[in-house]
Order: sequence, then C-alpha cells, then structure tokens
Amino acid sequence: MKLESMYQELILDHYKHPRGRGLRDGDAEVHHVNPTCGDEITLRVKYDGETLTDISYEGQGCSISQAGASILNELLVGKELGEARKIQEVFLELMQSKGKIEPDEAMEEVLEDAVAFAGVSKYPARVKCALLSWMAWKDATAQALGDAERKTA
Amino acid sequence: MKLESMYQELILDHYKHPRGRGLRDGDAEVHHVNPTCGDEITLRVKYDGETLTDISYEGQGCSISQAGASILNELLVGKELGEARKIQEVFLELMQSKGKIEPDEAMEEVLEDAVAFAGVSKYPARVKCALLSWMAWKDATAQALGDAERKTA
Amino acid sequence: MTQLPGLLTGSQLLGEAIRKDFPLLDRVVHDGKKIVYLDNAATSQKPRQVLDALNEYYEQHNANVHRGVHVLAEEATALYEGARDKVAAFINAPSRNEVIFTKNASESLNLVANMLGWADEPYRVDRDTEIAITEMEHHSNIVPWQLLSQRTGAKLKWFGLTDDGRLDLSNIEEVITEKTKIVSFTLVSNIMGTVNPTEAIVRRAQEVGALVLIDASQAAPHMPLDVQALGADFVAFTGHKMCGPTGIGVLWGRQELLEDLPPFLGGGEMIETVSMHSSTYAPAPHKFEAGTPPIAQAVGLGAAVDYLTAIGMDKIAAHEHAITEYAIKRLSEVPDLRIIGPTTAEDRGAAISFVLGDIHPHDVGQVLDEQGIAVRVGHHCARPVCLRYGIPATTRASFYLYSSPADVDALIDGLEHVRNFFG
Amino acid sequence: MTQLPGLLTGSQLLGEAIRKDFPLLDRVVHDGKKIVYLDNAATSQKPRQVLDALNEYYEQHNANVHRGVHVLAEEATALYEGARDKVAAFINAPSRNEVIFTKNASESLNLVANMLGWADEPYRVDRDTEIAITEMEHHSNIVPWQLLSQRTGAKLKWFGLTDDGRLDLSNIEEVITEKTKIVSFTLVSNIMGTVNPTEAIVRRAQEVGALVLIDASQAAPHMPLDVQALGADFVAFTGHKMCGPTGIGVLWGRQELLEDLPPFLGGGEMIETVSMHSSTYAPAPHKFEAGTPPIAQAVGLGAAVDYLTAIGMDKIAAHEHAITEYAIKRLSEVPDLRIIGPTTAEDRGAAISFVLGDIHPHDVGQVLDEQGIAVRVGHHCARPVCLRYGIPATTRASFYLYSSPADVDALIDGLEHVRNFFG
Ligand SMILES: Cc1ncc(COP(=O)(O)O)c(C=O)c1O
Ligand SMILES: Cc1ncc(COP(=O)(O)O)c(C=O)c1O
Repeated sequence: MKLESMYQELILDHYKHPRGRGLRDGDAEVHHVNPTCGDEITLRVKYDGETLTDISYEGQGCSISQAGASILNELLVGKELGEARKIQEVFLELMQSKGKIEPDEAMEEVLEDAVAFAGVSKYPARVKCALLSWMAWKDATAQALGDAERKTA
Repeated sequence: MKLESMYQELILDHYKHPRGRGLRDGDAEVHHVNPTCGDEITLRVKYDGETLTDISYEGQGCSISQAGASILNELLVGKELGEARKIQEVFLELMQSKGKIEPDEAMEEVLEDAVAFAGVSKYPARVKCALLSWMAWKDATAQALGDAERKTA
Repeated sequence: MTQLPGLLTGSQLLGEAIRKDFPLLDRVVHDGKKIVYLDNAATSQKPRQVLDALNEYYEQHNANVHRGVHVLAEEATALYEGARDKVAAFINAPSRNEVIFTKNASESLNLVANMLGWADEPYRVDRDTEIAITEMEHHSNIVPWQLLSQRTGAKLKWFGLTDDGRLDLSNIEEVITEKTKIVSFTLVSNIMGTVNPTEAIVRRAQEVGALVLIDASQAAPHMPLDVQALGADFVAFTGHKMCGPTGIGVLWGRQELLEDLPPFLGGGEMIETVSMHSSTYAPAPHKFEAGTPPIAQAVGLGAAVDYLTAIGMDKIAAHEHAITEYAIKRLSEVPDLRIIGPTTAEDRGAAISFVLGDIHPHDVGQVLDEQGIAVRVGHHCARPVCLRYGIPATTRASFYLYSSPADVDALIDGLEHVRNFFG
Repeated sequence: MTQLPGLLTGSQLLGEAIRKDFPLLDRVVHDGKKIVYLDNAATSQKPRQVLDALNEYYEQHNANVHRGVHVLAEEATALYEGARDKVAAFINAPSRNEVIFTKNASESLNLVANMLGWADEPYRVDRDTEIAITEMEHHSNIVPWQLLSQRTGAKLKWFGLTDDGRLDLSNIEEVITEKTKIVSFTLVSNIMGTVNPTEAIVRRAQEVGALVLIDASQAAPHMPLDVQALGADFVAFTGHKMCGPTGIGVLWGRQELLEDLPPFLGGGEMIETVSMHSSTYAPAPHKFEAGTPPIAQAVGLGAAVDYLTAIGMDKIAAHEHAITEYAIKRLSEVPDLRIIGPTTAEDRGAAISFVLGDIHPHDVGQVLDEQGIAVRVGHHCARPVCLRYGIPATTRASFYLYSSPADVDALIDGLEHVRNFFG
C-alpha cells in the first residue's frame, strides 16, 4: 500500500509513544494552530545560552503532527541553536519537495528519524501537519531570543 | 430580408415623417428613458373630460421608438379614454407575443397602422423601444387623471 | 447491489443507471481503485447534461447578456434569463424577479448582511439592534454577521445546540427579541446533517418583526424547496452542491424587500442611468447583479435544475433517506465510532459526521483515501460545532442521489482497515 | 484574405488558423450567414483549449478545494492554485499571493472600494477625503465610488475628456489633491479604445500618497500587462474578455496592502479560526476569497492565459493594431460616419465607437445583425462619455486576436447597406 510510504513505522511509533511530551518550564511559549484541520500545539523552548536544553509541548492532532513534535523534541534538544536551525532548514526543504527529494545519506545524517517524513511531502494537505511543531519551535525561539536580546539591550 | 418584417415601410415612414411631434400644452408631462439604449421621450397628454385631445412629444431614439410615438399620436388622439386603454392593451399583448401572434382582421381594426409592429415582437431587445411612448402615455394619463381626481375631490 | 436484509427493500432507491450520467464516478484513483465519492456536502459531481449545456452555451451562443441587439446577445440573454425562470420554478418563487444570481451561497449571505447594514429604517441594523444566528452555522453564515456586528455595533446572539445535535430553542425569547432585525439560520447542517425546525423560528421572528434568512445550501440539492412554504424573507443556496457548476449561487428575496433595500455591488447591469453626479438603479434582480453575471454558470445551473426535477426532488430525498438509514445502522456497528449529530435518520440529511476512537480524522481520511474512498475531514467550516462537542474535527461521509448501498459498504470496510492500521 | 493595398503587409497579422480554435466562429446565423463577431469588448469567444480544460476539470478532478485529504480535493486544489500561479506570471506579479480571484472585474473594483471604506488609517476613505476617477470609466468603475462617496461622505472628483477622446489631465493638481486617498482609472477605454497615460497619473498619486487602482479589463486581453511596470497598487480585470469563462475576475494588489486592509466578504475559506465570539482571517489571497471559489472558472482562466501566452501578447497587440489601423482607415471613408474617440491607431485599443449620420445605433446594429455582423450598440456602460459628446449612444465594433481584415470589410459593406436602408 502506497500509503505506507507516508505512515512509516517510525512515524506511527512516535505517534503512539511520543517523546518528551508535556509542558515544562521554558523561556517562551507559543500556541500554533493549523486552521485547515484544527491541529494544535502549545510549545515551550528552554535555552541555556546557545544550547537548546528543552522543547516541551502539549497538543492534539493527527498522527503526522503529533509524531512531528515528538521527533522535533528528540532531534533538536541538546543541540546548539545554529545547528538546530540548519536541521530545520533541511527538514523544510524536504517537506517542500513534493516527494521529489529522495533523502541521501548526508540528509539522513542530519535528519535522523525525521527522514521518515519524506513520504509526507507528497501530500500537500499534510505537509502543514508535519511542519506545525517546527514552525512553533521557530517562533518560540525567536521570542525567547528576542526577549534575551531585549534583556541584554 | 427577414429584417423587413421588423422595419415595415410604415414604420420607416412614421420614423421619417413623424406625426404630431413637438411639445404643446398638456395636463401632465412625463419623461421616460429606456435605460438599455438611451431612447428618450418627453410626452404630454391633454384631456377634455374623457376625450384624449392631444398627445404631444419630443424625443430621440431609434426608428422603432420614434415611429412608436408617431403612431401612438395618430391612433389615440381623439379617442375616449376607455377605448384608448383597450387599444393600448391589445398593442401590449401583440408586443409581448414574441412573434407568436399573427394579427387578424379584428386586431388590425383596433390597431390600424400599429399592426406594423408585429414583427418587432420577435426582437426582445427592441420591444422596449416600441413600448416606450405607450408606457409614457399610460403614466402621463395616470398623472393627469390623478390630478383631475384630486381637483374634484 | 449489496444484499440489504430487511432494512432496504430497494424500492425507495434510485437506480444505478443514474451513475452513468456522472463522468467523474468512473474515475480510477490510486492504482486501479474506482472512486467512492462521499464528499457531496462539500460539492457534488456534475451530470453529462450539465456539461453539455455549458459546452453548447460556449460553442453556440456565447455573448454578453442584456443590451445587445445581435442574435448571439439575444440568445445568451434568453438562456441566462431562462435559467432564472427555471430556478424560480424549482424553489416555487412567486416571481422570477425575486431570484438573484450570485457567485456562491457565501456571497448571497454577505449580500443580505451588507444590505441591512446600509438600509434605511425599518430594516437598518445598527448599535441598538440585534442579529440572531445559531451555533451550527457554516462559517459563511457566521462571519458576515460578525463583520456586520463589528461594523454597526449590533449585538450578535445565537441558539446553542443540544447534546444530540439539534438546535436548542428553549430560550428562543431571549435569542430573538424585540430588538432583533434579522434571524439567519441553516435549514440543514452541513456538518451534522440536522434538519432544523423552521416554523418555530419563523413564527417567533415574525412576532418581533425580524427578517428571516434561511441558508438552504444543504437543502436545495437534496429535498423539495418551497420558499413560500418556508415563510422566510430570504433564502440562499449554491449551485455547485446541486449538480451545477462552480461560480454560481442564488439569493431569493421577497420582492418588496428587494425594492426597498439598497444595492450591494455597483457597476454595469445594475443601473438604470448613470451620470458622473449620480446614478439610479435597475429594478431587482438586476439591481443586485453588478457586472457581467456568471452567464454560462447560470445556464449550467438551469440544466442542473432540469436534471434534478426530471428525477424528482422527493424521489431524491427518499433515496438519500434510505441510504442514510442504512449508513447510520452500519456505522453504529463500528466499534469506537461516535456519530456527531442525530443518530437516527429522522429529520436529518445525508451528511454524517463521526469520530473513530482517538484516531484523528486526518488519519481516518487519509487511510480511506488510499482505498479510493473520498470523505472530508476537519471542522467542515463549522468550527463552533466542534468546539461545542469538544472535538478537534470530524470525519464526514455525505451522500447524494448517485450514492449506493455499496458505497456505504465500502466505507464500513474502509473504516475497519483504518482501525487495524492504527490499532 | 482581402487585398490590403499598401496598408497591411500581413506580416503583423496572426494567421487565420487561430480561428479554428474558436468553435463559435463557425456559427451560422440568419439563414446561412457565418457570424462576423465584432463584439469582443463585451466578451470574447473561447478557444477549444479552454473548453477542454473545463471539461477535464469537471470529468476528472472536480472537488471542493483546500481542506481535503482525498485525491480529488488535492488535484482540484493544485489546479486552482496552479491557475493562480499562471495568472501571477501573466501579469508579472511579484508574488502569487497577490492574486485574488473574484467573480468579475466589477467585484474586484467593488472589493477595493469596500476595503477602503472599512479600513483604518492611513487608508480609510471618509468625509475629509477625496476619490478621483475619470469621465471615461465603465459604470463598474463609477458606481462603486459613488456608493462609497455616499456612504462615507468622501468627495468624488474626476478627470474630464478632450474633444478627441483622451483624458484631460490639464487640471491634474485639482483632481488629485493632498486629500485624495484613491485614484481609480481605466487603462483602456471600453467605449473609445483610448489607451490612457498611466505614468503622469501614478506619479501625481504617489506625490500625494494616494493609492492607485487600474482597471485593466480592456487591457489584459489585448496587450502585455506588467503590474510592476504600471506602478499601481491594485489592478483589476475580468476573465470572460480574455478567452476565459464567465464567472471569474482578478484583483491584483500589493502584498502589504492586502495584509493591512480589512476583508470584504466573510465566510468559509477566508478564515483562520472561527468561534461564535470572534474570528481571525487567513492571509491573502484567501482572506478575500470567501466561500467556494470559482474553481472550474479559475482553471479555465489558467488555460486561457496559457493559450494567449503561447501566441504571445505582443503578437496579439501587433495584430490588433494592424486591424485597428485598417478599420479606422476604411471607416473614415464611410460617408457621415463620425468616430467617437481617437481617430488614429496610436495609443488606442481595438474598440472603435462611431455614429452614422442621424441613424440611431440601435437601427445600425439591427441591420448589421441581419447580415450576421455582431456589433454592440448603446452607451456601453459608459454613459458619461455619451453625455460628454452629446450623443445618445454609439455603435461599437471591437476586434480581437481572431479578427481579420475580412471582418472589417464585412462591416464596411454592412454599413453601406445600413445607409441605403435608412437613406
Ligand atoms: C473597462 C471595463 N471595466 C470593467 C468592466 C466590467 O467587467 P465585468 O462586467 O466582467 O465585471 C468592463 C466590461 O464590462 C470594462 O470594459
Ligand atoms: C450550510 C452551508 N452554508 C453555506 C455554504 C457556503 O457555500 P459556498 O461555499 O458555495 O459559498 C455551505 C457550503 O460550503 C454550506 O454547507
């Protein structure tokens, strides 16, 4: 079944057993909604200097959006901001590829479990689900850093 | 040429040599416009009791609307109101027939020259032109009589 | 056709032959699966007869309407105005001049909201007045009233919903008051299928002198619609859900109102005479049809109305009722499935929303799609209903005259597969 | 093709082969006369390619757009949004999100007028501000501003016309002042064919900080259109005049403005999230597209744009220029004929209005029609122009990419016949 290329075992696994779920202390909190389907996420980021020490979240939505948050947590927590941003860009590129990028080894090294989302990129209506938590992270980070900048200013 | 059934000699003749044209003294004056084509008529009626003693008019527009006013003048002036109304109704019926009424002798007796308009009824865009002066007459009459009624009231 | 023990004798069902009229139903998706189209509340498929009417219009008669003396312009005008006659007859309008063509139901609803905002007394909606709607409206019958309320200061009120998906009219005297200028509600809910009781609402509205606008978008395609029997002042619906083309909607309104109320869009066709200093407006319906109208789309809608009428709207309603009854019965047998809305086929249309355990509707829809089954998932432009029932979204299967019991069976099999997939 | 001594070498003319793409041009009227369609400023005929795109959409991909996870919904969405990409490229829009689909140019123009009426500062049109238009506007670019002016108290001003059918810009500083919020004018006059000088007007508008809306309804079908080069803030046009279906129009607007300005119609598709208490709106273009959009019509317009682009807009412009030059020359030879508007082919489009002695245009049109020649007669939704030149109406012949010199010859012969008939 073609669908399986979208619903990879890995995605279903993250969906059923989300990593790092729950809201914990953070520097900034955002709430993002995917208006087309009602997927929601509340997400907090915690930075220690340039190091992303936690992404905590609560949400409801489809397997793709929920697995997305779980994978985001697993992949980015512990990373330096610059590296996290690079990973996010590669993931975005993959998701906007309309199924045209076949992840190579280099990409797999960057994205780890997140390469499982390659199949989702063929389904335009679902790309937004996959990106929901990533966009929330980006937004929360901007807020956290904006605050930090304001504090130091 | 089929068109000739619309542009009867009689119509062209009334168009080129309008009867009773010009504005004279009257009991009421109306100004009617056919918004779809800009045909205009200013028309006055004069009654002596129940007798329609004059229809005077100025206007501009296509041959159909101008010939219509000329024929209206020729046909109705001198008639009793009741009879004039009957003629108007028969003419209206003919014009709304979409070319389906072939005027018989009885109709010809009532409408005289105005039967020449039978062909126009096939052209929906032109029916309004043909009716312009007749509607103006009806309106002016209602005003004249309304005034008269108000006067006698 | 499937064996339907006891439940369906088949006598109310329309024949399978109808499917042949709809080219899209032969569409094959995902490597060989024939489409099972259960997204009719979103839009209907189009019969060959409607496509033929469109093609014939464009190939033989295309011209701009009104104001033309050439033969094409006269033909196009006759076809366009003929479509108005057909629609007027279809809804039993007292006069053809009460039928206004718009681009969709949303424009029809906005048109009324805007007219009332600009109207003189006694129609004028302003800060001292109220607007009443319901919690089960489509966004297109919510947002225009929110905008009107923001712009005029009028208060927006609404009827809530009962747990079984019906309007809660218990506080009708508080929702519709002496201050209410307009009551706008849907005849049939697009998300739950609920058929609403018009009589009580119309009676109360008339008591307080409020106008009534009925959103018949989900009714016109599926049941006989008689605007006079409804007793409303305005009725709105949309062409694409009733076998017609996209790009065409209808607003019916009572003649006196259309005469009294101000125009909405200004432009060609809607005027009587224009000078730089001022303009006067043509009588309705033209007063409300600015610019070149959706000519081909009106002609297509006329053909759709002919098509539906030839089959018979009560036959269509009976067919859908039978399918709905069967679908509800079969859905009730699916473990963990909860119907959002009426759980019997009484006073309901053929749109059935449900949630399946805690599997998100997006996932339900996606796995069904892979089997060739097209349902809609989400809030169906009726998010307040989802909020009311505490769910993020639903899966909605909606049927039409060409739907068959076999479609229901395919859905049930598909849902079984969904459960296994996420089990 | 007719012999065109000296005037037309034929090199700028598009081939006759193009006519084969347009089924309607084979239409025979009035007992055997092949139609000579010279009513292109009212609406254009549709090439086979556009009709095929419509049919393919309805037969293979029809579904409601957005929000769907099934394959048809994804295909329909891709086709609809793909049409937006095509239109954006056609007008050289900086971003596809600046392209809004409406039902016609009239809605596009009304949309801007309404946005500005409801806008906050600095865009808000109110009693202390002014609106500038011209005396050669189509009613669809007059009445919306009259309505806005009545509703807000803003003052409506306009540019007058010179005797030879051009804008009189001599008093530009009085017409466009520091109080002016919006200047709206047509790029090409639909009645006289005049091509207006945009630069001077845009420059003055920018000087005083007024927004500029350009009505490109008669430009988009006929010449390359580059919204960036125009320097306007909004550009409106309509699908049916450019080989597209009826029921679709376009409004292009600058991104920042579309972000800042309030929505117009409320409903499905244009929202981000809705509760009974309040709603937030989707980003442009969706913010301005309430309800089910004209999906098939957008797809058809996309096909029209492909068709025109494949031929080349500058080739089309050159073809029409050659035809117009020839038509003006031949018309000038007709006794008692007076052209209303520019009497040379410079800076003018392919719509030519005229009066013929004192024969009323209605009669001219009718007698031409009997010969199979379709022209338009009347005020062409530009009554102020007729008032300006003291005429009740005109006869208008308007050409397009499929028009040929033989069409011009047929018109000239037809006019000869008209003169004899009423002589
Ligand atoms: C210059 C101009 N503006 C606006 C319009 C209005 O276009 P539509 O009738 O498609 O809304 C037209 C055509 O009728 C036009 O020629
Ligand atoms: C109940 C109801 N009202 C209004 C609408 C809006 O119709 P449209 O999108 O055609 O404007 C719909 C459908 O989308 C509907 O189901």
